[in-house]
Amino acid sequence: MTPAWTIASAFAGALLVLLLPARMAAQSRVVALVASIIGALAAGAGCIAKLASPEAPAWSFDREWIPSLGARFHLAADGLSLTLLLLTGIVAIAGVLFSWNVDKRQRAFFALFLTIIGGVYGVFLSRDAFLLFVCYEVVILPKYLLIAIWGSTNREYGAMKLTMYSIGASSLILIGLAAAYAAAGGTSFDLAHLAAADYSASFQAWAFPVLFLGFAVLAGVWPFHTWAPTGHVAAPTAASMLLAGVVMKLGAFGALCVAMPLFPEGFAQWRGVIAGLAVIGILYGAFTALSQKDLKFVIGYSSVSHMGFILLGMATATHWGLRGAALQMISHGIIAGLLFGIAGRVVYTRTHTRDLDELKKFDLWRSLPGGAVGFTLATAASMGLPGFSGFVAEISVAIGLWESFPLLLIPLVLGIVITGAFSLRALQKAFFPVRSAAAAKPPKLPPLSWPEITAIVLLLAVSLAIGIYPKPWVTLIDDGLASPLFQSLLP
Amino acid sequence: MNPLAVLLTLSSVLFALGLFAVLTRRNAILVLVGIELMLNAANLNFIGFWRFGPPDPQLTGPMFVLFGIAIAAAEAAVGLAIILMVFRHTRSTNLNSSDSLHG
Amino acid sequence: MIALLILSPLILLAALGAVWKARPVHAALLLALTLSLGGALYIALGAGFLGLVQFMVYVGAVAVLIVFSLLITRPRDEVEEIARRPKSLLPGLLCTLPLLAVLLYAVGRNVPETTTEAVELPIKRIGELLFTTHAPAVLAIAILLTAVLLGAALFAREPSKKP
Amino acid sequence: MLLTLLLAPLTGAALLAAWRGAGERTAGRFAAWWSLLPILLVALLGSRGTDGTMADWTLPWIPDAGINLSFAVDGTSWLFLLLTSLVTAFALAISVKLGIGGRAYAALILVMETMLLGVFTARHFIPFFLCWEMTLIPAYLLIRLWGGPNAPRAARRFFIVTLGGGVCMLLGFLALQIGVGTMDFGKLATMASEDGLAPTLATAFAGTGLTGATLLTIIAVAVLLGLAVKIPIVPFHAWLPDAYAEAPTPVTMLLTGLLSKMGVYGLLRVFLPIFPDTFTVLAPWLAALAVATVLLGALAALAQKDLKRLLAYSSVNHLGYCVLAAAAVAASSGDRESASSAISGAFLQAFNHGIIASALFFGVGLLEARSGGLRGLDDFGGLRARVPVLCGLMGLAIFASLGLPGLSGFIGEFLIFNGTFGLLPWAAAVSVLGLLFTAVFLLRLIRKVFHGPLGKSVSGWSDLSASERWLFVPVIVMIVVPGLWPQALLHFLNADTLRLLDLLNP
Amino acid sequence: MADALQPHLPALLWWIPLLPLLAAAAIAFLPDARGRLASKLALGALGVSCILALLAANCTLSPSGEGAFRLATATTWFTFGESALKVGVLLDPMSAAMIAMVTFVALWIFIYSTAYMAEEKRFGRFFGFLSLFCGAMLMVLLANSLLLLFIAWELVGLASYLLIGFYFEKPSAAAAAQKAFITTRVGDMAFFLGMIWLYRQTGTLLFYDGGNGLLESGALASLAGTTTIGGLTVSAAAALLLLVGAMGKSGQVPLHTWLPDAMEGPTPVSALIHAATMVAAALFMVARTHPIFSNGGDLTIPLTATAWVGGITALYAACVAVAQYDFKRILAYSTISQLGFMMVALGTGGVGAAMFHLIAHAFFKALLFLSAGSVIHGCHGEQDIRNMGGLSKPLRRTFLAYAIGMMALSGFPFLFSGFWSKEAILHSAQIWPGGMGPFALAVAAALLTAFYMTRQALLVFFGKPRQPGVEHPHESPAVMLVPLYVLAAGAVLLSLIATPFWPWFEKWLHGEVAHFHGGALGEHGAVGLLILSLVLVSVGVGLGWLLYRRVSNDSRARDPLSGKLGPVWGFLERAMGFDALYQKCIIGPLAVLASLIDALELGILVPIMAAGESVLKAFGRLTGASDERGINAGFDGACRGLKRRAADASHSQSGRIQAYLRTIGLGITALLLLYFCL
Repeated sequence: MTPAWTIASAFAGALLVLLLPARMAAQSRVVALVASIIGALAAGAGCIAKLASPEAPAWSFDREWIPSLGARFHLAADGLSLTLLLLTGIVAIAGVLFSWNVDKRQRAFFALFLTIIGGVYGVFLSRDAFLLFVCYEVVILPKYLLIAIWGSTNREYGAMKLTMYSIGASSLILIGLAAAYAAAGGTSFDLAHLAAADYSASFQAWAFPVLFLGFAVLAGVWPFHTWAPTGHVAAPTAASMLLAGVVMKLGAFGALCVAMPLFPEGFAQWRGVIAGLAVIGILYGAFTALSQKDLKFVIGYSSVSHMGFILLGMATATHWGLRGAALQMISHGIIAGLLFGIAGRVVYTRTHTRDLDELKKFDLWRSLPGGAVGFTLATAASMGLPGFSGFVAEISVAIGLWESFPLLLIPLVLGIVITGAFSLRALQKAFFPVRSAAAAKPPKLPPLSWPEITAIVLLLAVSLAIGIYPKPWVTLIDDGLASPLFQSLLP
Repeated sequence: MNPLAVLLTLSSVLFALGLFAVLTRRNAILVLVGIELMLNAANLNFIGFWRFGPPDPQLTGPMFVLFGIAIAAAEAAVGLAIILMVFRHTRSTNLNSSDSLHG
Repeated sequence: MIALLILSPLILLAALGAVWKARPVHAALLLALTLSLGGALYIALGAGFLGLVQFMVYVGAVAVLIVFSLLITRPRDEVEEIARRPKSLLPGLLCTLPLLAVLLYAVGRNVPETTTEAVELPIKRIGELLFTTHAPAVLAIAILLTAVLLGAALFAREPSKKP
Repeated sequence: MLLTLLLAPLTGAALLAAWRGAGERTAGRFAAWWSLLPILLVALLGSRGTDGTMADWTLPWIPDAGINLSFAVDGTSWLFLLLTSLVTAFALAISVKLGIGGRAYAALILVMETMLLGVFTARHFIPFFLCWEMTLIPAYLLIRLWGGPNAPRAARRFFIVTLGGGVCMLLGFLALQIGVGTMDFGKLATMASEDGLAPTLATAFAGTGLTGATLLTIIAVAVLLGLAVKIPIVPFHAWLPDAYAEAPTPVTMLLTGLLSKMGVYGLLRVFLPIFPDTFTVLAPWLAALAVATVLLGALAALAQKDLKRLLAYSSVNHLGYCVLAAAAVAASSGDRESASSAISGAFLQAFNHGIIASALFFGVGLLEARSGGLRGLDDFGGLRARVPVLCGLMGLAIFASLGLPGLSGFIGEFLIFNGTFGLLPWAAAVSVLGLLFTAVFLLRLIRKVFHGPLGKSVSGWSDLSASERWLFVPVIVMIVVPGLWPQALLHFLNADTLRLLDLLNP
Repeated sequence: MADALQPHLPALLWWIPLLPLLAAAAIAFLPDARGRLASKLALGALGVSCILALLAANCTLSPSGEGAFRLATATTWFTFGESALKVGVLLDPMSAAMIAMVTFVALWIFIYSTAYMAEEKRFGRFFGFLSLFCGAMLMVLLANSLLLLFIAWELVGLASYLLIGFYFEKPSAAAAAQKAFITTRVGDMAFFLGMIWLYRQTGTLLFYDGGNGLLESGALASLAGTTTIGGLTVSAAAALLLLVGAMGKSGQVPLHTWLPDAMEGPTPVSALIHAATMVAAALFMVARTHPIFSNGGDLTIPLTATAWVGGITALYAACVAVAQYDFKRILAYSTISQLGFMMVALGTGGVGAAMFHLIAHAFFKALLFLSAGSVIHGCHGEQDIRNMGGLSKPLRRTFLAYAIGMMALSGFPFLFSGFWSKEAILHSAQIWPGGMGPFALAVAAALLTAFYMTRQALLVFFGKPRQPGVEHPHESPAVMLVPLYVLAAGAVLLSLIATPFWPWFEKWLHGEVAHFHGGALGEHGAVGLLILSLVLVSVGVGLGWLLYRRVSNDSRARDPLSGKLGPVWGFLERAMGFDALYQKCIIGPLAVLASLIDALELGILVPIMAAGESVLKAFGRLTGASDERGINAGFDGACRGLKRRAADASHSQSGRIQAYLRTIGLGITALLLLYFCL
């Protein structure tokens, strides 16, 4: 079961869903579930194999594709991509489970869903800039449709905004890649080849920011982050889970594995700026989350803040930092997925509001204890309490920061504290209202359904697993970071 | 004077008239009428060139006319059906009333 | 030759009417007239078979179809005042006249030599050709017509009550 | 064995979470009985002799950085394990008595117990911090959900402030991870005692251009901040009175009996051996703060009208002595006897205060339960005539708390002062005032609540029920026995104390 | 017999204090209903330990050639780090005499109480507390370790707290108890510090430990060796701290204010406190640690301080006692004054005299209190001597006992112990090289003592009843009277063993054999002193007799002295306004300080936190707004502009087929033209 199964399963699933006859539309979710499970299994198998035999050569698949361009269909899976694949698979499963009772155009919904997943898998696997870009673009349109058709609060706006940003970003990426391609001799898009080529410092000085920004926008770097909250809010649950959980990671992944390796010197020049932006993003997102009315907005801004950690980790250009960034990608993928899942599906479908003051009335703590417990744990995880995945990532980043920008630790403390603050605020207002504010008799709400429980437990379990026993994950990530791509970055 | 020339002139005028109808008529059906005229003009030419042109064992012209007529019939049928559909929606066969392609 | 000279003006007049008449029904009827005259012209030119076909298909089928659909889709004001709409008349002419001019100029510029001995259209030969050389085309047409038949029926049938 | 101990309460919590049908009381009872299991396990551990580690367990975390989840029990830890298991069981039992809680409540308390056990046994910063922070969520929820009218604010502030402190501590240790390459308490302590951490730090952070000592001071202060908030040391105690007053009484018992002890434990077991030199530099300041804590706590308590707030401040005052002792030890240059006296005293004080304070809060809880939520200093009066047993038992706790010889409170304070006097005589002399004021406000409590004519609200009260008396029995034992036979506790401490001293001045 | 006991002595000594303590513990678990049983328990325990005490004392009698008898044990109590803390019991003549006295006197007080407290609801509790009191006191006496002594000392404090506050329903009683505990605790803290100081200096708290003890040469040397703040030697500084502790417990000025208030307790308790236990403990402590006081000569600072404090206290209390009306209160002040005497003795090196006076005083003061109790009991709780009078006839038996006590206290010559003890004290004060100050004070005090006791006697027992309430007092039952006579006997007989002619007691303390020699009077002006005290007594009594001979019959009559003394009288009546002073200078400011700090907490720290929170919130709103109005607005604006342009462009798309066709047509023609023109 090679990692290729991930992509294959996703697209095959999408096709299958489309071919389902109308009367079997309900079954499309099953198909989607099976497909994503296969994907996750494939990724998991890859991880396990890698852990079992670290020395074994990484799986790779390399075929002639567009000879005239020198673009090859080149997939390869090192530890890093494997973990990210696994993350994607898990989030995908959870996403399907959380959208178990989508009633509107199920077939189309799941087809698009699986398409996105497939595209993401592609990005994480592809070792060819062109292929990577193509997969990257594959993700954008389905995203638009998902939000525009199944979305909730002013969805057209959100969807359009998201797409605008994405396309703008993609254009930057395109420019950057093209520049690199040309400068590297215009013979091959292979990432290793591009990274190996030596570009003039002046060239890198402008090419890097272009390419990096292109990716970073999708990673929600301040001040290009505003698409994230609006998009998250507008998107249907599964979509926002994908957005926050995986798609934003595409940006981070691209920045980490494409932009930085390609232009190490440019990176060296700009990392100060990046670090600054990242810290601003952390504080800014946290502060803004502190003042939001809509539960999903809170989560949206929290993910802006958390993505800041990823960028910060990258900017440190230390082994700890990069490791932290990668860990944070995974951790935030899980946690954000969980938060959105609960806020968007578990809570919203029952209360039909996400307004923190409205939610008070429902006294969810008593009317929906399962959801409250889940969300509490998720909050704990997201504020980086030890024992959850977030903590591992944050301390790794912090250690990296000690090595490179010790002074930035001061705002970081503030950031973490405020994260605690807004998480608590949301938690209190939404789930644990003051007795007086709460309805005398909490309204009856349907209890958690099994798919929901499964999804919550799954995600929590993963987060806890990473937090309590990060060894395997770290090993995998280090395997990825050991690849020649990054050698030029680390001192 | 040359009969072929007469024939061609006739067909040209017919074609022009048809086109005129297509461009000016508001009633979709009458637009169809125009189209029929234009087709006829084309057929007339075929016949003409077969009759006055060099002898042709393969009878290409008449064959064309034959198929042309068949197609025309089909086209008319489909066209009218579509028009009926539209009419059912907009209670009118006025082309201007159906401009949903407006940007 | 004589027949040609006689029929041509008639056809033109009828066509002009069909294009110009304000009342759709009249226009349709005049179209039928034009077509039947055309058929007559074919016969005169010695393509009797085609003439018959023309007569049957057009006058028998198409024209009738048009008239029927006109009767079905009878708008509130049947009368279309073309004169009332120079707005569309002008561009119409603008498009048509140059085209006509170009066509006539082309006709006038070079007319090929013509054989004047009368020829008769050999129906037998047509049959042969249809089922030998053009067999695929015939089949295609047949399919097409069937499709059209079904399609037209599908389109034109009253929509079922369920939305 | 240790793993079993750590997981035992957690298992209980899991069972509670899974047990959908459990009614409030059933769940409470179940938890209370379950909480006897940890006590049993701790007792078993205690039977393993006191020198060296009694049990340990390790799980590689990020191995290549030498980060492991390593836990181990030695005598001192054992003492705190005992405290934890006892107070938790006590609190749970009492929650049943007072009719507080339900499944979630009991489960949260059990989770907290696991985390506390973890803190007291952690041998590496990561597991230490892991458990340290994970106590926050349960504590927060317990205050927030079952607390009084102002609970939300109190809980929020408690959470944010302690979280902030925790983060500072974390960053400090991360710096050590970079600079020295380990966060293992043992390793760090050995390094510190051998040739100090400063040189290594200086080389590691050559970029900053700061001297090793400065760096070490910065780090130490950061770590100290985290501890100071938890203990709490003036002026980081601002969150405390509200939190203690608003929390439901059993939770207050946990807060004062256990959570604050985390701070003391960290100060003596973690901070002291790792930053000896820096601590020596800071000692005068810390001593000053400790004296301030002692006096301010006592004086503020003198002004309180609300029993719970009063006791909260008295907790501040009592833990001040522990800090004082720590400062004294830091200031000790080789005076082994004073130092050992101070250390033993601090640990004893922590332990005894844990027991006594929870007993006191339990008493207040019973008063609340009987008077329907009254707990003002002036709401009662003449209770001794109506509920003599309750008053007698509370009186016992009160006198133990004001350090009456023969009861547990005294030995700790004697040793602390004995140690401190040898090292920081003036601090000791001034803090003695604290002892005096303690007596003043505690006796005032007795006079206003127990003595005098019978208060209005008191009529028709019933004295302690049999079960309540039985609850008090272990408390009496834990108050009287250490007072008369301190060796019972010191026996577990001495070996570790000496080990610590060897680290401090080799 | 003594020899037979020797080997078991240590264990036996432990049991002396333990028995009452265990009795107390047992009684603590008895329900109130079983009060009788409780009293029996207490009595039994105390009786047994009394016997044991006498046996133990007996062992110390046989004067061995070398020094006084001394048995000191030491066992490790607990160890911290490497060092061990030892405690033990110590038996020497001093403690022997004390335990004998305490157990004996206390026993009779117990017996008395069984009747006096008979109708109390918490009868059993009362005896529990009494047992605790005695047990703790005995532990103080037998402790061979300053720490053990301190522990017992605090327990004594606790017991006194409980007993003084026995009628806790009375706010005054509750307040008195609290006052007693806290005032003494002030001293105790000093004691605590002193003890720790000694420990840090010498490394031991044992008194006698085979040469390594605190009171033995080595330790004393090191104490004297090191000097500390203000050039004091450590021993001096520590001794001063101990002195403060003793002042607190024994109600020396200025820490005396609690003692008069302690009258709130039941009378037997007052008797116990004033005679046997509480205050005696303080004196005993000083006597016990006297080597430290006198470490380095007879004129060490602590000794001088002791002497002066004692003198001042003696005079002060005597003066105040003159102007009191409450029966027990007068006695209380007399106690204070007598304690002053003892302090003088201790300060001036007359340990023997002090101990003797302590014991003697124990007897007659217990006697006085019990008879006072009997009187009050008889007068249905009346305590104001202005309302009494003429009680000598109805309460003859009580009066007899009282008279003996009164005479012993005021020092009637020759056959009363009080006379000889006071005599001895004055003697040691007189020969003290440190000056005549304490001596003068003591003399004045002695005179006043005789005076105010006479006053009391006259006002209470002579003249006519001044209140209907006391018209028909009833004599107390035998259970209460027997103790009186026993104690009276003691008060008288004790005088035998400490006369200058046969100073057996003195010698016993020092482990020497006492010989009778009549020439004792001849030595260094003993005669003069004898005469002086005779004069003092007679003058005092005479004055009293003159002033109070004929007390008018109405209760509202002003005291004859009050007129003569004018404002001074009021001053004295208010006990020289110490309470008011403390209220104004200590308690008030403390309360203010406390509320100030509380205000600080609520007014500064909490607001700081609140402010922090609101700042965070404000920031949040700011960034949120900047997102809305800044970034988003910019983006949306750009999009809107784009859209508008596009809308303009899209007007050409009329959606009319024919329009499209027309354009196509034009297009075609254009192309054709192009084609043909080219």
